[in-house]
Amino acid sequence: MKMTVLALLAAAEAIALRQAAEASPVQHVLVQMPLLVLAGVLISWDMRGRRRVWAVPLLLTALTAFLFWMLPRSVDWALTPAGETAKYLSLPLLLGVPLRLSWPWLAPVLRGFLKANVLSMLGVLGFLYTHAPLRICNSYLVSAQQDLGFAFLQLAVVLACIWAVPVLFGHPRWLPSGSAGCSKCGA
Amino acid sequence: MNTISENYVPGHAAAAPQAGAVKLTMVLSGAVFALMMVFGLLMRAAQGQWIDLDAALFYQLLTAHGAGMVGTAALSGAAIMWYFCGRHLVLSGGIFWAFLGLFLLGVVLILGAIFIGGYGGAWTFLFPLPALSGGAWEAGAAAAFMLGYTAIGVGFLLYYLELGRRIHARYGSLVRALGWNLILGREDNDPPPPAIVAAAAVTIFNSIGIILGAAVLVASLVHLLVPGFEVDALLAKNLIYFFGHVFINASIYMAVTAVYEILPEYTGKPWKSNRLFAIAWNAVLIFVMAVYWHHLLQDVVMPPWMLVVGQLVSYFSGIPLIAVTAFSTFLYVRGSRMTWDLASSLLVLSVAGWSVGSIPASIDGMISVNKVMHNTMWVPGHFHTYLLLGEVVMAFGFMAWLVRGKTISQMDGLDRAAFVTYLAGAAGFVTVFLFSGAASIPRRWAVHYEEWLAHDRIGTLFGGLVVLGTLVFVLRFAARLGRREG
Amino acid sequence: MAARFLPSVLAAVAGGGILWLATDGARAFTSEAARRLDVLQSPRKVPEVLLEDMASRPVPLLPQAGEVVLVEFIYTVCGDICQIAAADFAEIRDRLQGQGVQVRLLSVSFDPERDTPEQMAIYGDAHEADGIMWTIARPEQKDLSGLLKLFDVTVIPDEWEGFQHNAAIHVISSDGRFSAVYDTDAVEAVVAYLGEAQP
Amino acid sequence: MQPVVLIISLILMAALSAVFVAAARASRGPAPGPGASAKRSGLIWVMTILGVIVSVASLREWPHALAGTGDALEVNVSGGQWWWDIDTTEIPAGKPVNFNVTTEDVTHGMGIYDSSLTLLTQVQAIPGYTTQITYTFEEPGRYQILCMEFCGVAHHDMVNEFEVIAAER
Repeated sequence: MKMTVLALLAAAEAIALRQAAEASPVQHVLVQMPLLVLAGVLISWDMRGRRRVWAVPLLLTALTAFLFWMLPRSVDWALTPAGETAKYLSLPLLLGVPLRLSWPWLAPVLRGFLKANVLSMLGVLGFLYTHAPLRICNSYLVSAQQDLGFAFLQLAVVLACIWAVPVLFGHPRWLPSGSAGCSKCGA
Repeated sequence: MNTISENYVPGHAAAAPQAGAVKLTMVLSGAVFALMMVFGLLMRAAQGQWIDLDAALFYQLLTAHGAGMVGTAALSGAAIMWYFCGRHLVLSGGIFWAFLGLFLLGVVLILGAIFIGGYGGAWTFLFPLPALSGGAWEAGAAAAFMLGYTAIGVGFLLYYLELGRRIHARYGSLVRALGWNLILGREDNDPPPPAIVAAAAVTIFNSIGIILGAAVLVASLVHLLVPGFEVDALLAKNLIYFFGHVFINASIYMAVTAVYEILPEYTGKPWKSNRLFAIAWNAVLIFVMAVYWHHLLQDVVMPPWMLVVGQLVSYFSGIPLIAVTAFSTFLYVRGSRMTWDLASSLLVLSVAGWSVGSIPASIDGMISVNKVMHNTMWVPGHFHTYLLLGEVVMAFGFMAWLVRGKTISQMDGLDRAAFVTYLAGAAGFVTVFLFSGAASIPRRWAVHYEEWLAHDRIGTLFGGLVVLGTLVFVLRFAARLGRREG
Repeated sequence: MAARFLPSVLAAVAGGGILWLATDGARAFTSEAARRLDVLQSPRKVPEVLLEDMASRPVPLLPQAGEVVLVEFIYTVCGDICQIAAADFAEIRDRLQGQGVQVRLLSVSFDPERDTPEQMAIYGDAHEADGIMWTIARPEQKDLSGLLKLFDVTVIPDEWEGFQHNAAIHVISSDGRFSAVYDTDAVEAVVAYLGEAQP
Repeated sequence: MQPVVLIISLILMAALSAVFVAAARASRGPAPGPGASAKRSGLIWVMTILGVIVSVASLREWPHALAGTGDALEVNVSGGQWWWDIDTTEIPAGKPVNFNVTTEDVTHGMGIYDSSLTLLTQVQAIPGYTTQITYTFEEPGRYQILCMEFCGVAHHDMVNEFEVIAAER
């Protein structure tokens, strides 16, 4: 119940950002779109993807939706009425929900691989959007395109830190759910 | 759970899961090393005008030699580290097979790109050379080459994810596996053994290298596909050298686990992690990532502080190598009454070659020296010292150790001859390179001037000895493997 | 066994197919590339529209008997990038003048409010547009949005009270169809195209 | 400069090799005594101090420093696959020369060689950037520019030359 409310809040916030999204690609791609995905993740939070068989097809669905919305031309299209509807429907339902349902079933190495890929791809996007001499989206100014490139890079750094810190330093001690450490590891 | 590390029986591959996969990898590595050395020999002979090679073919061989050697050094290093981490961790065999499969897929793509597609843009694929070949190759060939790199990168990423995950599971955190408890003087009743410290450090810096390398690879691929998407040449160069430098260094730092784990069997003194050892490896972790700027010392538009860091770190990364790894080797060997068979001789030689090679490297890392040495033969001179006499020798030592029978307690005549031939050949070969560098001969030139031919011809002769020694090492390894299993 | 993998295979095939379609077969990743590809594959009929030129005379947008029209969308107070594009346009004019190719160059303003005939004349003088082979012209306000839609030109206001738009050279072939788009600096390609169109 | 660098390197490399040979031979000798770790600390200190001295000495004067705009001659060099273009063919000796180096296509390396084929100085030519170095020619004569960064199938043919003439007195 709590999650449903949060999901609705996220969706409402995304819709409230309609004007801002038209004005700035950072708002559009890095705030509104993730909020829509978040809405999908939250709405399906308590669902259980029951069968493991479905994990891979669901992941592939999510990946397809992700790659589709990463295309610069899709970002332009999302500002037309048809594209906007597609965006509001597909990001939660074809990306957020399948991601949430498949994630717990994925092998740890695959999860790590996906995370590493996200970092690399954000790097590529940052690389291209900050330096490409051509306009990538017709609907946005070149300066906004560069802002978006730097935002991709900043996001990559933040995500890298969030994902690396627990692996590097272990589960933080100040978090209550931390286990007793490795006292049982001895011979 | 740590009984394996405490109680392994010297002389037996006691806990060697996936030994078959590792042996197969070493056979492949040995074969590719030999083939790439033949490519190198052909290039030296062509420069000496003993054989006639078309310039386009020369640069294709150059590309294959560079990419092939870096890749194979990393492959053999990865197999060695996997083998020894298997003594301390439970590792998934499936991941290793996936790693090996992706690696071979990458090799096929790269060889196809070079010898079918004609790609000859060097292993460094400096932007925008792959897209501007001047008619020598099509964009498709360059793209296939980069896809080959991508496949290899994915394979390595899986390898490190699995390793990192298992280290994390076993030690709770990577910093503990890096020996931070030892450094900070905290109590640790289960300190990480040297192989794990090395594995933790390499996992961290090479994962970062691969993630950044993938970014520049994909950006270059996008540029090949849609030429309008240009990237900044200097930024691309930074990323390429970061990735390339970290990757080739990782291969040595992975292979050195063979020294840590095998030499104790000969000396009878276990190689243990202590405070200094842990500090050295943590320094390496930082240094490896900060030193790549020494490749860019002549790119004067770089911020000066980066070039200064490049020079300083080039020198100071020699300290953990010489004062810790090399010095410890002296201590372990001294008075040990160890048996000098092929494996132990090669492993001690490898530490020597690696340390000695760091000297011309640090000297070239000085900006004022670099001005007259950069991209001369001095550069292959120094890196062949620590690869041909370092990483490759570690791999050959590991191979010799894998197949040494109980009966082989001393080197037999052929082993001894091969060892001497290889050592003499390699030492002569790299010394000629250094002399050539001091004589201002530029590197990567298909056609040499008359004044330089003497260098090339002497180098070719020494190179021939290296190939000879290598063939004996690799063929005997394969034969002994066959005898055991057959 | 096969049933276990079937959903994954289907999802992979469907996903790949969707991305293939969404990029026109991995050929167009940006909307600009998509527009160019679409125009090449299905040239668009250009309606009869009259423009007003620098001397307040009416000028047809459509090609007259056997000629080809090259259209660039501009606004006259545009800064550096448009000036370079205009210089390239002038170069095309110079290259074609000697060849006897029947071609007309049109710089069409998408800011007819501000770009009065006087204003357009200043721009024309700056680039030596003679008003015959190369004319600066503006549409009536009511035709503007239709034209921009037909040519898929997106105009957005920038931070300095000007505009940014996907600048390009648009070719209207002699059959009255908008049939190709070139970069503003693709002088060679445009000259080659016209050489083929009218040998 | 190159012979000095070569000799220093070879001496250090030979010395370190000799230590390894000695260590290998000592495997039959006595085990290391308790003084080993003190020796190691000494080695670390010596290497650190030596490093600081060499670093400060070699960087105190910035190796890439440019001559001021006033008295230096400006020479523009541009490279492309596979040629060098120099806008000045006669350069006076004894006067600092600022080379402004650009490339039209891929990365190249501009290396200046004297008539005995000794590399005097070099700088990379990077797409989209102008790189600058200063060099003062002491001897009149013919000098060559060779490409130092691999740039494709005719990399080794990317050579041009210029003349340094005696300065007017």
